[in-house]
Amino acid sequence: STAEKAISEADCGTENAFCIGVVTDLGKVDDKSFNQAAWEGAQAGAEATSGFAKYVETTDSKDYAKNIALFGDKGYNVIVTVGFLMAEATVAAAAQYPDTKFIGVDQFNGATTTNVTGLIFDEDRAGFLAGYLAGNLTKSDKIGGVLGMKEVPPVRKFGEGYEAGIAYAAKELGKTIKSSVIYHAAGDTAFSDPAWGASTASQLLGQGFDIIFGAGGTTGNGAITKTAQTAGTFCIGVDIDQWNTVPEAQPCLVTSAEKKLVKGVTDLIIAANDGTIAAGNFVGEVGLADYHDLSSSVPQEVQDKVTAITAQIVSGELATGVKP
Amino acid sequence: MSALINEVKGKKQKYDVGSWLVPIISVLAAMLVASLLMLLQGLDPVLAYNSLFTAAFGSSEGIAATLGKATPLVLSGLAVTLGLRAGLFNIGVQGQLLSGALASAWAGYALTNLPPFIHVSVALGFGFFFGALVGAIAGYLKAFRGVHEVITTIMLNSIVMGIVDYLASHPFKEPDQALTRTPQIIESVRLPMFGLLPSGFFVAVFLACAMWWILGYTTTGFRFNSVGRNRFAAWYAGISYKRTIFFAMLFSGGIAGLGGAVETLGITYRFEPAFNLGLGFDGITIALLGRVHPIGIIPGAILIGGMRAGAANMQFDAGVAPELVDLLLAMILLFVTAPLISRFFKNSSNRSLTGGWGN
Amino acid sequence: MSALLEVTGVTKRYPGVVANDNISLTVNAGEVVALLGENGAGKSTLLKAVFGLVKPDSGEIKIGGTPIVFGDTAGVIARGVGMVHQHFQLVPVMTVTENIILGGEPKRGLFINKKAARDEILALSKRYGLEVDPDAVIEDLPVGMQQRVEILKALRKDVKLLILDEPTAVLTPQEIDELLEVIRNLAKSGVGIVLITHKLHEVMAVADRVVVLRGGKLVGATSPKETDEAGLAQMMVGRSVVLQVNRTEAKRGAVVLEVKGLQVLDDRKLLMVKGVDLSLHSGEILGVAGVEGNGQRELVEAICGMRNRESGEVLLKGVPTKNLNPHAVHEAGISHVPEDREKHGLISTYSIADNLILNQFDQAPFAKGWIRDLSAIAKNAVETVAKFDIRTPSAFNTASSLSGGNKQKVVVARELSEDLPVLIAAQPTRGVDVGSIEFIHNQLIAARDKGAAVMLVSAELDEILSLSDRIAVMSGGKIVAVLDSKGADRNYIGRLMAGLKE
Amino acid sequence: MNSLVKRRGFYYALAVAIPTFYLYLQSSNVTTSVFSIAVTFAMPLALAAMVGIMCERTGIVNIGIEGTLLLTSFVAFYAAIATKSILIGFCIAMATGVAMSLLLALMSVTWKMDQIIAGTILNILATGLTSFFYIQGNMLPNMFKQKPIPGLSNIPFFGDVLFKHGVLMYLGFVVILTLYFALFHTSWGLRSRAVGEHPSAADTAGVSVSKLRYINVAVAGAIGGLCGSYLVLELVGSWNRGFTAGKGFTALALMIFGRWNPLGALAAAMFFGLSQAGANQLMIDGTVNIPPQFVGILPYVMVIIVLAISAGKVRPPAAEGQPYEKGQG
Ligand SMILES: Nc1ncnc2c1ncn2[C@@H]1O[C@H](COP(=O)(O)OP(=O)(O)OP(=O)(O)O)[C@@H](O)[C@H]1O
Ligand SMILES: Nc1ncnc2c1ncn2[C@@H]1O[C@H](COP(=O)(O)OP(=O)(O)OP(=O)(O)O)[C@@H](O)[C@H]1O
Ligand SMILES: [Mg+2]
Ligand SMILES: [Mg+2]
Repeated sequence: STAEKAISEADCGTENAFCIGVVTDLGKVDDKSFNQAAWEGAQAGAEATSGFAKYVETTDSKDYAKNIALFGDKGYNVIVTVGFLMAEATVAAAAQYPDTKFIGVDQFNGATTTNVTGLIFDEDRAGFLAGYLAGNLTKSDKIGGVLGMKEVPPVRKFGEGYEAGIAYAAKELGKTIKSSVIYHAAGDTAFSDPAWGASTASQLLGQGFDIIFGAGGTTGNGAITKTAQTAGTFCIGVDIDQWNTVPEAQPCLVTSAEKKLVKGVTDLIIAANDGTIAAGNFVGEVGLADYHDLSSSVPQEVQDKVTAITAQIVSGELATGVKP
Repeated sequence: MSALINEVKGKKQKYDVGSWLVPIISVLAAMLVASLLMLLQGLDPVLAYNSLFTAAFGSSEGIAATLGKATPLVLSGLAVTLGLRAGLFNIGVQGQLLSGALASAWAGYALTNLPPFIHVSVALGFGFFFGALVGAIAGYLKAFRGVHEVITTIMLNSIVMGIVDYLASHPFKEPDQALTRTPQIIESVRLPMFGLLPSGFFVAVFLACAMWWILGYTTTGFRFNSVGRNRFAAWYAGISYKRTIFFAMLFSGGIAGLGGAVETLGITYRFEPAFNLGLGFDGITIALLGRVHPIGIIPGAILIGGMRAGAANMQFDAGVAPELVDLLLAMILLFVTAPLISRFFKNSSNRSLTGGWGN
Repeated sequence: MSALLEVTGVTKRYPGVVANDNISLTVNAGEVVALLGENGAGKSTLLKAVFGLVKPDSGEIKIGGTPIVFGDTAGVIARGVGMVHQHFQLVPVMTVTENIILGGEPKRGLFINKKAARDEILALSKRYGLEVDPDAVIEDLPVGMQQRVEILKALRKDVKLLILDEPTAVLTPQEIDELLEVIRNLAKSGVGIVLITHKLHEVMAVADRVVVLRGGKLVGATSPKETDEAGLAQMMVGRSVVLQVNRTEAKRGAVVLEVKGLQVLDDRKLLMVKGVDLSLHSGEILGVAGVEGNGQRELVEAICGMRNRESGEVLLKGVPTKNLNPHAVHEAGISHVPEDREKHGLISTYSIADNLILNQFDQAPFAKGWIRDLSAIAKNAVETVAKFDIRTPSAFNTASSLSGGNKQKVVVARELSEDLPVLIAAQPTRGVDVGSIEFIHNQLIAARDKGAAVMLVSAELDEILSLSDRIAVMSGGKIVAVLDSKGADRNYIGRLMAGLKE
Repeated sequence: MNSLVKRRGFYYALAVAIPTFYLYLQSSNVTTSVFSIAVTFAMPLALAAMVGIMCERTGIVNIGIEGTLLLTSFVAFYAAIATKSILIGFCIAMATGVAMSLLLALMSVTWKMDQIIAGTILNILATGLTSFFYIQGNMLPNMFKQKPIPGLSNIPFFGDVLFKHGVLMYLGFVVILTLYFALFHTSWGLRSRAVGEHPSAADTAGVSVSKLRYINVAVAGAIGGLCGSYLVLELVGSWNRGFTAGKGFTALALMIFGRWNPLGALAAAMFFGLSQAGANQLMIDGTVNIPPQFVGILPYVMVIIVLAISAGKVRPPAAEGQPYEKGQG
């Protein structure tokens, strides 16, 4: 792993060192998704605090505690654990390492422990905005989504928010828009089956759907990559701004339904360094990513409407109607 | 005469040096090749191996973790082995294990009024039963409908995955919890640790010994072996091919299901789909590494368990990606089975361990 | 002009055996050379080397004056060598045509010219008077027919040298006569022929020269003019062999096994046994003679519980045997030496010891309840191996390490060890050498003398004639005659077998 | 025609064609779309099954198909990026497939190893190598684009379903049809099948068993390379760890389901593809509200039911899995 050279690894656990450890979920730090974002956030945090950052990748979900302990035993100051599956292991570890601050990405922290901060996001809001944009952009009035497994809460919230946003736009525009969200059936490949994502996107495109939202690891990436090959379509990425992480999708990638993970992690690390980090939950920002090169394809009035709605959604003024 | 008999019987237990040395040399050779890969990436192999093996075997916690990992591997290896002995290639261990894991988790949280000992037995029994059920479907279709077990077990893996996901995310889901998982099993049904050793490991080793004894010394074992080697002659000798196939698949599934149960009751304490991935396919590797011998599986499982347990430490200390373990595994299997090393030892047979799809 | 085939100083070692030890041999155009020797003497090895299938350790093999290259079977075939192998080299799921053209397919463009191939087979079959159906699938054919296909395969390219490794083992007397005729004609037209057979009268009938191998060494050469069958046998074995079976008069007892109106279907669901009535007495050997494929196999399998009965019944000591599985039939008191020893008789990766108790593995003394008694199994093995003269370094070697003759001894030993009232032996000496045949024959007679009712099914008419007390001739799925063996006429039975009345 | 009526496949085809035609009359657009997507679901599975058929017809069991697909798709991706040419990427992927196959042949033909182990080694090796050397953040220079075949693509229904794909898909069809004809109508096919059924029969007829096995396994590897390339260079356009998601194992089942016959396996794969596309369609239309898991397991359940009813006693090539020892038998 790359290390920030401001201080050396050997200093971790000593007075003047500030060390950050990242424990990934089953994925890898280069997964173009939240593991990667968390690691980027940790690196940025290390930079800002002149600290040192390091990661360990989990290969078996039974190893969460062990992997966290690798950092805890070395006296790391902050440990970032990634993914909702690690929530319990994080809380348990927090009790064991009271001097370490834990940041649980995507983990709702219901515990009273004082050294855990859950970094959570309202995915439904991001999904809502994506749906709203899509509703305003569609020409065929058919909008689709190719998602991972519905049983995974963020995926469901993205999907339902997306549909709510489409419905909202449709009502506003006074027309009917068909929206179809397809979830990967099940199984161990739900988030790693790009071929399924691509074919399923094709199926939607073939039936006149002109905007595809891909949300579900590389399965979703397969869908937006496929969409990029059909002229006159848009696709929407997920989690982080996928403009750079899935460059293949650039021809259609109008935006991404973003959870500002990198920023959230960075901010929390800085707060931990300052001693201002609060236990409990920290709701990270959500929103739509930049339009990048497709900005010109989004009419100014639509951009304005999206900006307006974003303000309402983020402030909570407009509810998505999706149950948590 | 009796001296002759004793000599012959003794011969069975005597192993030639090759059978010990070949695996050891294979592991070393594989590590050597992997070192080159690490050097290529500018990493330090000595540090990596040191950290890998210290983590896996260097402390009592490490050994406990290793054995914990080895436990389901032994059981899934045994499941594959039993199938292969009867001429069946059970690729469905993954599905059987999952269904056993879910069933035992359910028994572990939903049945709350049982005395602890009975509760543990019932939960293990549920695991066995539901694994066996999945195995038995494949066994029935093979024995009585002639449908190839490789097809059915592959299909059943996906089917079980779907059903288990559904159950864990709807009827059996932990209330007020967004995740796809069951509630935790109650305290009293958890498998205890003997010091640092997980009791599940003893279950696995006991089962391995039991299978070794049954296959080698009982008429039931003789039936399984006979059907696996020549089912026509077995039938001629009065062994029901269909029944044997059916029961072999059933027990194979049951053992796999038990693997899931032991994992649930001893390690994870609940069912969560992502917890058990990959164990089924590792079972195939381990069965082959152990030369389709119930006892041979144990060292193989410990080795793989250890490497998996130490992989994160290796990454932490030496920056080596944990995937290196897969590469090591592939090369060990290659060196053990290819006549690259074994040809230097007499007696090391190159016998076929599996019958392809043929039986 | 050099000889057609020149083998000089060929040596081939296998682990622990010298299969061929410095063997030299020539075969000239137009002559028939018979190669004799016991099982394992090295005959097949030598000729496989000639065909490019086995690589000799030293020595040279020349065909038409030029040395052959090991592994280049295609080249050897191209030089006009045809070989009929000891074990069928036919692909069971393919047709006769496909099997014959394999390796030299007529083509039209990229594809096989199936019509040309078919026509070629028909022409070939006509030319040698060996009738076959070009479209039949091999596995549906009786073995005699399969052997015909093998022979046609070898004759397809205009052969100069024809190698025949035990071609007559599965043929009827008539078919053998036809084949011997083909051999004579080929020799007349200048083809050189090497013939391996265990049947000495065939050697006497066609060979110009005889070469004998023993233990891998060439131990002698002679010609039918200079010696007789007994002389040949002695050269092979190195001692004198009793070719004629010694048997006393049968002490025929009560009827033990009765077959009534039995009808049986074959694998293709055709009626193969068309109503057979038979009775078998204790203390006699009933020989069932017949051309293979006339229902004998199905008859035996139906009696022994290996095949469903369409109608009719089988009574053992007056009790119907209804439970149709081989083991139950065995329990009821019928022991059976199955025709296909590799498929049904043995588990070849098991030890000889386990094979010797295969059908009693769960009974005392070999199992105590659920647990197998390995000592009892070992004791039985050591004793039986000694008693039945099974040639092996250890009773705990795998059965696959045995020669065919010794494998057969294992099966026979197992079936005879229980002294059951009925013994059904199907083709018990097929492909077995003279020494082992002698032994197995004596065992059958010993069983009879102990009071067993023995049914011997064999395609070998001489075997039937020399062992049986009564002879049932089977043809077209029916027993066409039951004769007393005393004074039975070989030719008459041959005609009955061929389906000719009188 | 007469022989057609006797063929079982003819009735299967009818059983699909009649309801399809009915559906087509109901909603031509959706029916066409479902079928053309079914083809994209089916092709990788069918090609992967061809890899199996090529090997097993000559008697080599190959359970390393998954590994072959994984590694070849990986190589196709990075080679195309490195050389900036998808064509070169495709060629290198085929070469990689051949190389993997040669390893399989070395292990199973020359070293006479247990073939299931040999295949397992390929699988683990590919998993390890690809995830160890994976580097993210690369992008293909371009992809094999959809190229409707002039004329043919205008045929109603069939034009959309079969003739509006990319070149690798067309190549896939060519490979499958060629393999079918080659296997049953050429001398190569006759010899290959003979080697798979009874190697010593082939050997004694002058056919070199090892050579043919090496050749066929190598060609199978090339087909694996085509399949991997199709997945990455035509269908998806990006690569990630675990990219092939178990297709190589499903293909094994389809190969057996299709009775080791290229057209049979293609039909089996189509059946599978249709179930998946159909399952998607149910979700697109939102007409039914059954849990996605149950929709998802539908194809697998169907395969089992069909096989259980038709009681498919399948017979694999007889010599499969057994190393051949020259001069024995
Ligand atoms: N593939 C082999 N591997 C090892 N040893 C072999 C092999 N084939 C033959 N042998 C040895 O070579 C000797 C000669 O065998 P061969 O098959 O030539 O005998 P044969 O004379 O043809 O006997 P038969 O009458 O049984 O056909 C045998 O005794 C055996 O020990
Ligand atoms: N692979 C092998 N390894 C060692 N010995 C072998 C091998 N194959 C055959 N033999 C030996 O070769 C001898 C005869 O071999 P062969 O294959 O000709 O047997 P067979 O023809 O079935 O026997 P028979 O001619 O008696 O029916 C036997 O002694 C056997 O042990
Ligand atoms: Mg022989
Ligand atoms: Mg021979």
